Amino acid sequence: MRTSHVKFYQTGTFTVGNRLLSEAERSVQSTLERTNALNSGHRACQGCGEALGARYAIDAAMRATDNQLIAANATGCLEVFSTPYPQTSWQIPWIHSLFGNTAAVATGVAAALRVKGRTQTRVVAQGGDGGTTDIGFGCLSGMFERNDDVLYICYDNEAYMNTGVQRSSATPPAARTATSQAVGSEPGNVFGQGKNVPLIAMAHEIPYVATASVADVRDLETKVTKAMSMHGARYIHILVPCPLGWGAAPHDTVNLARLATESGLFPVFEAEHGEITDRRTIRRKVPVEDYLRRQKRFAHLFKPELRTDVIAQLQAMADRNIRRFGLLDKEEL
Amino acid sequence: MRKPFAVTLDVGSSLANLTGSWRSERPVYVDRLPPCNATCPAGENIQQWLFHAEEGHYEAAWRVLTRDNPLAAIMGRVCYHPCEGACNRGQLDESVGINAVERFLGDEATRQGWCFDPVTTESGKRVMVVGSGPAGLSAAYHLRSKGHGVVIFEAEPLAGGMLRYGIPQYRLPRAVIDSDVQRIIDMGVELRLGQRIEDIQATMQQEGFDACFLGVGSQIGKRAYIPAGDARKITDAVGVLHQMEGEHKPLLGRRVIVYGGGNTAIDVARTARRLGAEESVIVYRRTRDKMPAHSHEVSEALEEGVKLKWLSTITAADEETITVEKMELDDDGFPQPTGEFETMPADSVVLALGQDVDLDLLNRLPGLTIERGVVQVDANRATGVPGVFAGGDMVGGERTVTVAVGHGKRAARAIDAYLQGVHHKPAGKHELATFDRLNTWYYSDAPKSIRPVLDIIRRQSTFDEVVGGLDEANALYEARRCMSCGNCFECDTCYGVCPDNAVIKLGPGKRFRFNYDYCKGCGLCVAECPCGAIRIEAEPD
Amino acid sequence: MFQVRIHGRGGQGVVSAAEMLSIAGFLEGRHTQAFPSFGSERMGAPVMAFCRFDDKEIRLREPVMAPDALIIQDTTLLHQVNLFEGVCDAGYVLINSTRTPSELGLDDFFASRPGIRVLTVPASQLALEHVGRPLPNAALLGGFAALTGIIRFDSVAAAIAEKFSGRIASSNVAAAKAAYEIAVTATREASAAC
Amino acid sequence: MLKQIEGSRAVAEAVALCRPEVICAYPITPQTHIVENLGQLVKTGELSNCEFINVESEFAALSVAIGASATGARAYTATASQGLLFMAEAVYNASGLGLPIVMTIGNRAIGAPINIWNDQQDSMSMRDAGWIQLYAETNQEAVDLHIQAVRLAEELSVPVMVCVDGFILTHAYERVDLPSQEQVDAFVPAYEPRQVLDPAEPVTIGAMVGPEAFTEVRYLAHYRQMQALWLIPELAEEFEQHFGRAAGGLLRPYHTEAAETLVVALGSVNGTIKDVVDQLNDEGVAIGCVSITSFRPFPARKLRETIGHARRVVVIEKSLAVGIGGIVSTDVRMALAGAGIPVFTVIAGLGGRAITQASLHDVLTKAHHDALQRLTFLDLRHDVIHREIERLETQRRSGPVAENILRELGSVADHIG
Repeated sequence: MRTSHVKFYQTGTFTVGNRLLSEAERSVQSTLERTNALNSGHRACQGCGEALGARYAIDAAMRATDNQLIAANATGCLEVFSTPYPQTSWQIPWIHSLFGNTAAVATGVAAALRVKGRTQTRVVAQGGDGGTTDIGFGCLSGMFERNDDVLYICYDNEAYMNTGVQRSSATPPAARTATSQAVGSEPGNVFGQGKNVPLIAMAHEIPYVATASVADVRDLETKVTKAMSMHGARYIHILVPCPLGWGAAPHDTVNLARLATESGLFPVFEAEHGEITDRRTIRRKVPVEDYLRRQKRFAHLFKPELRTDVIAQLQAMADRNIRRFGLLDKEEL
Repeated sequence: MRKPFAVTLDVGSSLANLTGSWRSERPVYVDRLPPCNATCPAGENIQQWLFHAEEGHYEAAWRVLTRDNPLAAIMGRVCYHPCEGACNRGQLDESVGINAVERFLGDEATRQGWCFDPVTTESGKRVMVVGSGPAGLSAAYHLRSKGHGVVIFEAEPLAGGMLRYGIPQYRLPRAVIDSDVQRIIDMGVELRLGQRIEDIQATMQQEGFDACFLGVGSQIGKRAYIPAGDARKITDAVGVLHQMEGEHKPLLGRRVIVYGGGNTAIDVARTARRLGAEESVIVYRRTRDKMPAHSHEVSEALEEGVKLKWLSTITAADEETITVEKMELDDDGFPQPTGEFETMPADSVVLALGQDVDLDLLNRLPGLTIERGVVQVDANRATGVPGVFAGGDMVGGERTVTVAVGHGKRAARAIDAYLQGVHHKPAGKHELATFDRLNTWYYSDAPKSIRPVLDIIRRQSTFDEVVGGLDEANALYEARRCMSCGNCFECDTCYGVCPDNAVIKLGPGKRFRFNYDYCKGCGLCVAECPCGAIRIEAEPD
Repeated sequence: MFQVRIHGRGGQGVVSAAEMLSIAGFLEGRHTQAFPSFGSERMGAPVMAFCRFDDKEIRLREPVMAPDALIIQDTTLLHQVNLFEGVCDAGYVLINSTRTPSELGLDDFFASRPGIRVLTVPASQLALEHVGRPLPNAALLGGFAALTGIIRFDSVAAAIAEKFSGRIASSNVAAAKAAYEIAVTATREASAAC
Repeated sequence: MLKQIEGSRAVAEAVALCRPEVICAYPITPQTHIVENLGQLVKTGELSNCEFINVESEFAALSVAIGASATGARAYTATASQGLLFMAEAVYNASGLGLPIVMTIGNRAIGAPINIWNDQQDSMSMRDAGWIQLYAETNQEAVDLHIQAVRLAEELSVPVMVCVDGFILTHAYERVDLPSQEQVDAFVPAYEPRQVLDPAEPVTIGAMVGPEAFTEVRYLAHYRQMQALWLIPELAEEFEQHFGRAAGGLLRPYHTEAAETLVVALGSVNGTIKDVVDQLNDEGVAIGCVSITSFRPFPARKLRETIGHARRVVVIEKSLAVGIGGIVSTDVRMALAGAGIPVFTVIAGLGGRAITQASLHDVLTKAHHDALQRLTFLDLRHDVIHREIERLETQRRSGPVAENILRELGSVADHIG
């Protein structure tokens, strides 16, 4: 967002930490005291964006709640890599029930806390895009509609990675997955499908909806902190690149998230009670091609022949986001 | 069965799972040489002093700076700052205004009355330094700070050498020289003004010096043969500038022709304007972009009304005119005569064709080698004579104040080793922190601050300093534009982006350590490190 | 055991009638059991409900196959559903109608089953008068008490008061009372005629 | 306190007396009246300190209960039929996590064809889900079983289903003795969870367990249920001392001692069976019956002790294992393994088909004379079946079976039986 506490502190303005800032203004992730909600020893792949996003988000939520936090977790990579018997990586009270019921489980936790008078303890539900936008969508919508006191965080890596990279309703067009193969005349996932859950969440007119990515930890933390300062149903959708599923280098995870936002393919914005209140403008606009080229799931757009037509379609999606969410300052348009 | 078996687990237990075994490559913290440091002729640790300045710790910054160069206020005015040319930030937006921050620190030292650390242990050794120019001052400072007794012999009545007698006041106010010199004197360095050394060895023996540093400036202007009707009107630039320091200012007339394309030519041309010349024309045989003078000085001169006539050589000088021949550049960029001539009005012609060092004092020093007008020294600035070292203009290479300071420092280190009976070996250098190693996303867009410039009327009529200094806020801003290329500035990005919490933060000033028990070797820290201070390397077998 | 089956249409309070009947029996210290033959019937569809009375625990869960009494809330059902199926020979049939059984064309049936005592009461009309809505169920229970004598009117009134509240309760009790009076008179006349 | 109330209301009041802290409601016939009543009790404040949550599906209903239970709240929900199947995944999950949730099942058939009337196919489908299953014979027992279920669930950390026949019990007005709040409070102590989501003592609940420990986890689930085999009678005894009436227990025998023929059944049909047993006894037929209250855990030993002397056993069950026959019968046969006693299966009351005394009398008489087939569908209309089978054999496009049969039979309310 445009909250820039570091205007004159150019030395690493966008870094995780900034020694020139006062302690209070530093990111949670830069502090020695950060809680490492998702601790070392988890079994996520090298360079896992979801592991990163989850620690960013939960650490921030823990700081915002003075560690009085309970998490419900959907089935998925995050659950599997963090809690294989006999070890868990979580440092907070955490429950995994099923793939599609996480929002409801969180509702139950919140209800129990309320009835028990433990109102200082707050609830976060978290799941991947499959558990959120597909199988868990009914429970999610119910939780939104009742305005239950839950922050739901979706870690979106744009496919079912846990089961071996199958297409979800968050998979972008043209992307290759195991169930949207890069074969035929229109290789990869089809155009004209997919579900924009942040916008659907907004249609519930819940108090807070935001998108974020692992490329901007300060923005992410600001949003989680803001969400935890509110009550009622809240939703944060975080883009977390997956080296395995995207066919990208493990060290490119943060960079890919950055390119997704800087190209306009993944708009970063905030909304309250159904209305967009802010958006994170693009700093250094890049063509979608820069983003696509680094991922094997889009390799068929470049080899054996360059599919300028498909790339243009994806660019048009990015351009539409830029117009729709106002991602570029006026003079840059 | 306190908790349900297997289904319910105690928190944080995954610490028992050492995922470091997954790794085939490992990240390693490194320090790379930032291009500013790499190019500084004085060997300043620029990035380090900017680091302190970024936090507003100006005295700490100044102390780091003066560890290598005692003349901060002078450098901040006359250094041609090759560091800025090399600065990686120049590839992002504009280079960091290092020189401006240096000047701010130098001036701040004077304003705040900061002194160099007093010498605590006297070595008992004595070193004579010949010349109080930048090389001599630098050598004296470094030798004194190592506890040696130092005496500077200066032929002129005032200290500073070419700083004073070669650089116009509007670029370097004399008070600045005085205070930087005084700070060195205050360390216990003895300065003997007006003492020209005739016989080095004799002096050393007489006064019991254990070693000697020669730092004599190039104070003799090179002459070119120009058929002249009236030889009086042809002077040389060094002479003009030297004369400016005396009581009798040079009389150059209304129309002054300066012949040459170096910085000295510019200095004289601008001095001439200030002395009242209506026309001050630089005649140069090649084109403007081929001039050795620094571009910004040429620009400043043009702003002040100095005119440039390039692709021209002076072939004759008469009482009121000169004759120039038009030149053209050949394929190799060398000027060739065309046979076309024209005349220009001229009251005087100042030759600025380079300078030589007066090497007379070396005549009686056996073992010293002089080739093409310069003293031959080794890497430690040692001459062939045991205990005699030399630096600055005398030893060749680029003749700038900063180079001279660097010579003085290096020679002082070698002399110190010599006095201890050992041979000085310079430390090895880190690999260069090139631009491609940076992740510049993390630096916000911040254009360079502009130093205030004196208004044009006063620049044409007075010798007031043309370029002003930055105020504190601007200096801070400028320091903070530094990207800390190649060296960790504790931005916490590696600590943040590690999906495995395998970076251990050691606390302020202590940087970080990898926890190889958990590091899976994904390389995210390497890719995201803004300043290129992490390297990925193959896991050892 | 005394078994009652009530026929009507969805929205006419058939189930409530059975429930009130069971409450009335309960208030007299008897074991009673009321339950609907429930479906997903909407307003207007034919429905029925059952009620059993006994002096010991009622364990039987089958629908009332052989009712001792039938309550027919809506005469339009007469030609659609086999209402009289299983009704006992000495049973009672109470019909919500302003017309007589003869006028309803039931003479042949009752002639073939001379043991059955049949009575019509204008329950909907009474409800309209007293309650303001043509809901015949409470009124019919008043008639039922008079016709069968198996339960006291006071118990019926108390059951109505338990099921409803305020003016709805009192007006329904009044409708039931009116039906009760009509039935008492008719029953007395019928007895006298014998 | 004696009341003449609807079964659903009685269950709701009993549940309320147990002081649930989170109630999740999603409507499905015939469970609706239970949650409607509970909603009312919460809204009026008669049931205080309770969160009543209207959820968007049965799957969510049990999921919310899971979250609440794991956070230390006493959680309750109710469902039936399709709803139970829709929450099936969560049913297994709740028991796998060891969460002592109590859930009422208003037993109802499962479609297709869609059918809202009573049978027990729904709860039978979840018999292996790790929940304790208790079947109520009357509304009084439904009340009493709910009170016992809360104790049972929380002592063992196992969820419990209380199965109540839809309509037949849920919609029946009967006399029910409802205990006082003081009595229930004395019997059901405050919930002391075995594990709880609490930042003061964080735990990870719901880990992924691989082959190295999964068998042990499953064994322990079995072990806990087997513990219920002694805890259920113990609670029933304590309940009787406390409330002055017998309720619950593993099973309930009726005229079994001298019986040659023994009838086994679950739920409300036992009332009708007892009436028929009385009739047959009066006719000189040596017959008795057993009502199984605890179907899971299955009281195999207790059952064998009770019916092991019979010449034959007839299981009357309201569910069908398509392709083999009875579900309860299979378990009864296992309990009687090696005893050489023939077990007859009578599938009855499917989709609300009335189980009449007359039909039972007929089928039990036949059974007593060993004239019954091992698998019998009570009151099966052979004429209808034969016509449909014929249609199936002669026409490729024979059309939907259910609709074909309905067309022949006319509307449901035309028939009383």
